Amino acid sequence: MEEKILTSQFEPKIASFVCTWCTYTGADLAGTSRLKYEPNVRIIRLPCTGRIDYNLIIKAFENGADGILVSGCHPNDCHYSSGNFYARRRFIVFRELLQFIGIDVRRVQFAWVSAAEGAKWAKLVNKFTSEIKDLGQFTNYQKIKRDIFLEEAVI
Amino acid sequence: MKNFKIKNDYKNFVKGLLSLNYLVIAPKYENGILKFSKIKNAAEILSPSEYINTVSSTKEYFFPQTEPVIKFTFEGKEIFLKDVEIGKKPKVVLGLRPCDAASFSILDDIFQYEYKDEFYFTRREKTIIIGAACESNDESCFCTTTGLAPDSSQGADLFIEKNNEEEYFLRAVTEKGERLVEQLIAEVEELEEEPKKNPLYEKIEKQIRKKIDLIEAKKWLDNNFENEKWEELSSQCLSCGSCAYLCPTCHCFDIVDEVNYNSGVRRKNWDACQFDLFTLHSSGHNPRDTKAKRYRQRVMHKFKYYADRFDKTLCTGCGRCIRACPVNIDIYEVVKEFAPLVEQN
Amino acid sequence: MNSISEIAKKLLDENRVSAVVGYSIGSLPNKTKTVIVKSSQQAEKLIFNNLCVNNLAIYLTKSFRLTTQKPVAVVMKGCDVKSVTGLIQEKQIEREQVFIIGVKCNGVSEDGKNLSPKCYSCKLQTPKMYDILVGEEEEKNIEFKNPFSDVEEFEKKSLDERWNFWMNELEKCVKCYACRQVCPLCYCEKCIVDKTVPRWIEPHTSKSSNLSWHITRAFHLAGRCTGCGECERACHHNIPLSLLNKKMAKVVYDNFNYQAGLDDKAKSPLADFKFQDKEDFIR
Amino acid sequence: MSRIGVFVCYCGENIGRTVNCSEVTQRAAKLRDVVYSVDYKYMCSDPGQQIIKDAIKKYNLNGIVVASCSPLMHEKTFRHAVVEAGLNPFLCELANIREHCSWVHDDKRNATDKALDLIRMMVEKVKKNLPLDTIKIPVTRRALVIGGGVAGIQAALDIADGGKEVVMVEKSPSIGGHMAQLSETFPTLDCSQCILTPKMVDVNSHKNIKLYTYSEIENVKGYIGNFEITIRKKTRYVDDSICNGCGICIEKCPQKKINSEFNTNLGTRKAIYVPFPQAVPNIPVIDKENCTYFKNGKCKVCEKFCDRNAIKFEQTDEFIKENVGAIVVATGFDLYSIEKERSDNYQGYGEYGYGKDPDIINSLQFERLLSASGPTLGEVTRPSDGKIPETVVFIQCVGSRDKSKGIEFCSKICCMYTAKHTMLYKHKVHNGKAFVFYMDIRAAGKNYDEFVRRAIEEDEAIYLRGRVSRIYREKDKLIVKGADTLIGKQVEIAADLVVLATAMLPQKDTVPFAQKLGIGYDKYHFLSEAHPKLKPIETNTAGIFLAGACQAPKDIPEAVAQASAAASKVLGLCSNDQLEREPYVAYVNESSCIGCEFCLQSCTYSAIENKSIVNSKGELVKKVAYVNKGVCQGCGTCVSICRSKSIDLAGYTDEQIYSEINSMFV
Amino acid sequence: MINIYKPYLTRIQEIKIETPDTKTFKLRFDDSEVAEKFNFRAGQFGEYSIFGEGESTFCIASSPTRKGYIECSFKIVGKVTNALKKLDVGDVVGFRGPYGNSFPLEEMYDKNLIFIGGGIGLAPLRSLIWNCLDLREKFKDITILYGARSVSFLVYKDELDEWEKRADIKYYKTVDPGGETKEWNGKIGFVPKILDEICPKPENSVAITCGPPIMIKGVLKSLEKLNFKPEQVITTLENRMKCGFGKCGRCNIGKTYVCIDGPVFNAAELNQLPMDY
Repeated sequence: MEEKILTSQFEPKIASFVCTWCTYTGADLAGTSRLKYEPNVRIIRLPCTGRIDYNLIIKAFENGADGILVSGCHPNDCHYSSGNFYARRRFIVFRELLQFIGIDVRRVQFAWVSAAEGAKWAKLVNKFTSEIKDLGQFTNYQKIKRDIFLEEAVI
Repeated sequence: MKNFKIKNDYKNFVKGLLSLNYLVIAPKYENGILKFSKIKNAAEILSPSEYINTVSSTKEYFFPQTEPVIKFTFEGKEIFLKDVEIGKKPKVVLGLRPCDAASFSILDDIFQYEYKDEFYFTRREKTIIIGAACESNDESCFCTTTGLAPDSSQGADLFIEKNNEEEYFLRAVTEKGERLVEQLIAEVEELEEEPKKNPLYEKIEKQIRKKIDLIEAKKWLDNNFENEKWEELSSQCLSCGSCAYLCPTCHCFDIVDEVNYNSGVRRKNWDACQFDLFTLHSSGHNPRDTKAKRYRQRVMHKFKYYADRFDKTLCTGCGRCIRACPVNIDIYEVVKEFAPLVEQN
Repeated sequence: MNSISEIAKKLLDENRVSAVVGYSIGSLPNKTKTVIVKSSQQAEKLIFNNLCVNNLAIYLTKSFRLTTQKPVAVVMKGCDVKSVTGLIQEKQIEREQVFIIGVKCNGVSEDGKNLSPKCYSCKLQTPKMYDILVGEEEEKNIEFKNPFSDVEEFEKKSLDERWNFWMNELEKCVKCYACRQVCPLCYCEKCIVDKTVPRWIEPHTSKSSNLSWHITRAFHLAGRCTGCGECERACHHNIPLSLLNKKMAKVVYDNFNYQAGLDDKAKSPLADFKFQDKEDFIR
Repeated sequence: MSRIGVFVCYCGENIGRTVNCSEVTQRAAKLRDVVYSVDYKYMCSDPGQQIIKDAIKKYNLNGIVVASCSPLMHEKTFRHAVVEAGLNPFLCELANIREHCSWVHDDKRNATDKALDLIRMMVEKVKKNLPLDTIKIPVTRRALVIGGGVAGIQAALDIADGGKEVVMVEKSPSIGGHMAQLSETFPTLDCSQCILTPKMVDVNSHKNIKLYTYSEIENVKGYIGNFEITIRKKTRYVDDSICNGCGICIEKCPQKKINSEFNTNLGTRKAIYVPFPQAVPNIPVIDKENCTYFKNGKCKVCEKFCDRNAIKFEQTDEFIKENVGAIVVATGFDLYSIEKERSDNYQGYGEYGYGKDPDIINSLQFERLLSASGPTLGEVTRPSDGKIPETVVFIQCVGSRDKSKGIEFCSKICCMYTAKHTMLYKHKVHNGKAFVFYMDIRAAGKNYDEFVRRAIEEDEAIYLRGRVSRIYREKDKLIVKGADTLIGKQVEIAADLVVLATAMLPQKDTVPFAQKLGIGYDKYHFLSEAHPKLKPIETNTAGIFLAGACQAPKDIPEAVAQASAAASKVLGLCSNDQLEREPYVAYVNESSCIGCEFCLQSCTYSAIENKSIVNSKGELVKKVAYVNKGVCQGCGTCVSICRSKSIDLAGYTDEQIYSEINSMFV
Repeated sequence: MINIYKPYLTRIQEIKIETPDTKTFKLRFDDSEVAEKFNFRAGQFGEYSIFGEGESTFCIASSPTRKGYIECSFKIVGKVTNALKKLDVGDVVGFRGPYGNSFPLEEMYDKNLIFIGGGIGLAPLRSLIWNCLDLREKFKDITILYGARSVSFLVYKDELDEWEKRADIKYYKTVDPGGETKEWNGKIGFVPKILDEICPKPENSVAITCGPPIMIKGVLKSLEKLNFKPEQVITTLENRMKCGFGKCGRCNIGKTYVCIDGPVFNAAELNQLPMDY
């Protein structure tokens, strides 16, 4: 496996947190429509974008994610009427914090994908995957994490 | 033991030290604070006259804030343990003040009591401690109370002092220290006679807060487990734990597991008795449920319990906890509450 | 002479408060000591001077949380009162539970020499809310500095510069959590870092887990931090925590036109939303 | 440790074509805590399900991962199967390797690896799943209908006819609402009162309907199936249990010149009055503001003449508690008031002179002028001098679709009723000329466009496409200046009467009312449905339904249809003793909750309340959040907002998500 | 380097569900050499761990006379015990130990022994009881009094039956008032009260007690009334521990470390300790 990473093109690891009512269903639609997209995304299904706290994203980065895709219902379409509004606010603040700390916020993409937008989902995944490919591996974060298990301070 | 004069200046001596295969740790300004850090070249070194003391103590080089004690991996249904390797490279810790150097002679006792903690001792054995006498002090210092002085070499392998001609010389305190100096013969020369004491040290000793009678303090503590004072003394404490984290002798820790999907590590992490979770049972019962009890534990541990078991005070008077306390709880003042000053001639 | 101690004496004698939290002479030349005075005999300890940096609002939360019906009196500068406002807003105390001895303040100092950074641009030299006000002296003008100038300056740095800066700073953190303990708004009984199931933030110190903690701290204080600077003061490794806090305050102000600690009826910005919140970053 | 079974489905070729299922199965078997792993062609088939059931028993499994299609497709199927094998259904999770994997990827290697990743994540998640029980909520099988307009009446009657009790609350002295004020209705021109009155009477006499008129909702507590309503019965000063509606009090009341609200201030009433002759209930009300006794302390003429002693000057507001399981909100609309000075967000129409000139009226006033029971008994006359108007100008979209005035929506019914007005006017004033200024004619509906064509073609209404810029008086006439955009010219019409088709807005005070109920509203304060397409009747608070124009502008048939729909929802709800809900609800860790109330503030459903924790001595220790399981919908917003993670969401706990993240990239 | 933090790997051989919140594991060492060499004394404890979850402290509940395995009983309260509860036969448990002092077995030879246990507190006593029963001839009368808050909270039910049947033991069982079932044939009442009823003689006797703090308090009082000298009363304490060998600094009561100076104390030693810890 490791050799493969070295020789072939960099394949980013992308974690995705989506709401079950819109984006998950939209991604299902992409499937039923047999739209093809990049295989780099791993989806975690949640009831609502309102459930997505910042620490899920930190944890995903700690676990080696190169990019994170958060998606839910369009404004006013939220199954729970306002969960996505809370999420939107949370991300306004959180993105600024990441940026301030020196994390490229292009690695964290927020999107609205409705249950009808299977095509949008496929396009989004492809575009985001290629963007992360351009940005390259998130070595900054992976380096600081790796300290723990491999490079124990030998002192 | 022998004494050695440093031939050229202090920086040259450090240069010599760096040329040996040691990791050299010494006070250094890093990201705005003075801290014991790895020295890469002699230019970075501060001479003993250039600082009072570091923010944090040197204990982290023997008893790190976090330290893996065992690693494990999961393979299918099996678990494999893997030992942690430490102390591969010998170290020299340079420029410790007497209050820091002395901490090791204190900590050695607990880390080998009944069960020997090899994580501490491997590092201890692989490390040479070079102390440096104090050339200045501040309002927090109170080492004399704990039986130390600006020029006491307790706990060090080698000790740097100034003679009365303002020249630095090395005092070999242990054989381990002496052996190191022997490797540095280009930088030092052996002194025939005992150097004359520099009056500076006596002057500093007098500037330091007056000595408290710790024997009396212990007597009071022996009889005052229950006392309203504990409540009063601790009432403004914020349980922030800064005192314990900076203390050269505080040694409490927690053992915590961390895991990835297929591997993990068991760690020793520093802990502090001022935290309310420190003694919390999972049943919800907490034997030290109030700040008064926790603060009592802190003072008792330092000035009584440790003395009961090892006949030593678990405090070196470095004053770090006093400097760091955000609400100015001053352990010197606390002890003074129940013990008199030692009459001085 | 000292009116704070007279007021304290009176309050305690009249049995109106259970304790008076204030400042007294410290054991070091540039420090004052915080004291909790419970009897009028001790009240004369109380002082106020330009070394009274501490934000005593902390003594209204955590282990100091009031269990008695009787209020506690606290000596407070205008900036400290903001924390009380926050605590009322977040239902941690009721206004009646605290008797605010407001002091007029001409700026305080951490080292006896320089004005504390939090004092520049102070608009609350006289507290907005108090039960009694002391300090007759006239307000001196404190030099005004853009409170966000350092944030703005920092934002000009490149991504890598910022990252490296924080990695260097956060590497120093020993996870003593003093920053949390001294924060009047970190009043949770069990902090998220002490929760073990699951453990979102690893307890050891490493760049990544320190980063995780400091992101958490900053984020949890976003829209709540009143800028008292106690966290940074308590950090013995001088990690510039205020820079993070100020950045959060700026984001909240720029985007939601909200400032913490001014209105005890307001909804906290992150527990709220507006339909027209910006979404230019959303695809 | 957990004993997880992994069941990999080929879905015929659907999965098997791109995912190497047998490889996935073998690799899954080696995952931590997986004790059994098997593949099958169609896992959802009976034999497939049987494999799962057998394995649960044989390997004593306590967690199931089915790698197959989307959980939205077959989660229920597999959970049902798991139950049959004696396992809690919530210990079964689906790894979506079809929609999210085999169907969207071409490369077999990648798809196979991804499938295994998805399975691993689900294995880790299911290990942290807890057995959950569906939530059962008892149902009070009664309903509350708020508002006694046509929508409320229809909903109440349908529910009552369905055999369930209804409490109806109407804030004015009579039910009937706006429909009772109308003359004739489009597109059939049948008499509004003739079709409404029988229904009003039905409401009053129905054994299953308890009617509170002149009453308002004071407070709403509880949740679906279990609402406790406090009704404020406002003081009528007439004992409705004694009064027989003889009307002698009204006849004798000396206060005569009070503007009649029912007649839109075009007629008068007494200080003791019923709003209109057909009012239900036919019980008068004393208007305290205008009553001589209340003003001067002397009079009580009505009391003297009432032989049943029904007048009670000492009466006060009464509070009544009612328990219901469902609520239908049918509070209706109000007309956008067009005066210049306003306190709300909208701009007035000062340029049209409404309120300054008595001959500029709104459409509801025109309805009253047309109505046979109106102030003019059906004769169309000018309010200023009683002259029959020979030229009437109707202006549409006054307020509606006008961004500059703050209202962007179309009020929907104005096109139709304006056409109706021109017809009715023509029928009464044969030589009259009706001009209509319009923006577009929106007449979608059964027989609607035909109706408008009839107004234009048969009744000769003159439609001018354009806006009116100004109206001013010149002696006897109102000069209406406007544009005819179709011919591209300014037009000027000297009119006797101007009728403004003003926008529809929700009732005033809808916001505090909605907050009482905990339901949403939009920026115009129309009440919000739970989903614009799929849940147009429901609100986001379970058990509360919408009917009529309180939600958006509607005409009568629409309002009635929605009312019946709401009634059927209520009847469906009330057909069970208990409600069953998926157990995905939030729960609070009371030991670490600190009561900052952030969750409470951010809960859309008001499902979170305060709870006091007291010690053994009964002293308050602290306040914590408490989740009302009946109300919580399980969005998890509170979980993210909680800083100390003292609130968690069953089915999507922090631990479950953490495990998924931790096993995502290995 | 000898790593004192390194646990032995053991494997669960048997699981018994004792009460709704208590389980007993029988653990065998993976390494046969360790299994052979491993020795301990009754009263000692160990640190049991799940890798990835953490360590938890319980006494060794089996008798040192039964070789080749150890047993532990634990109440499900915290993170680690909640994880332990989920384990199956064959799963790995880490074990460090034995730690602490032990019951002074040799000093009990030729004496009457009175065991007084409550709830899960029977676990350390059980180790000693079986130890004594396996060396029965070395001791005089053996009396066991055991109680729990209700019948379902009695642990080691099979063994209790066995003790009841044995002729060489006086066995009394009790449950707190209200905790009895219809079939209950034991006593009803709190342990100290039953102890008063049994009225054991202090002459040439040793009383060993363990249970919830409130019970221990009552039992100590009763024994004092019955004229037991503090030296004749032995108990075992528990406190939150991490290391188990006197380093981590949290289990001390005054200057006494429960982990190395204890966990077994006689009442005379106990009286020296500051009572509220």
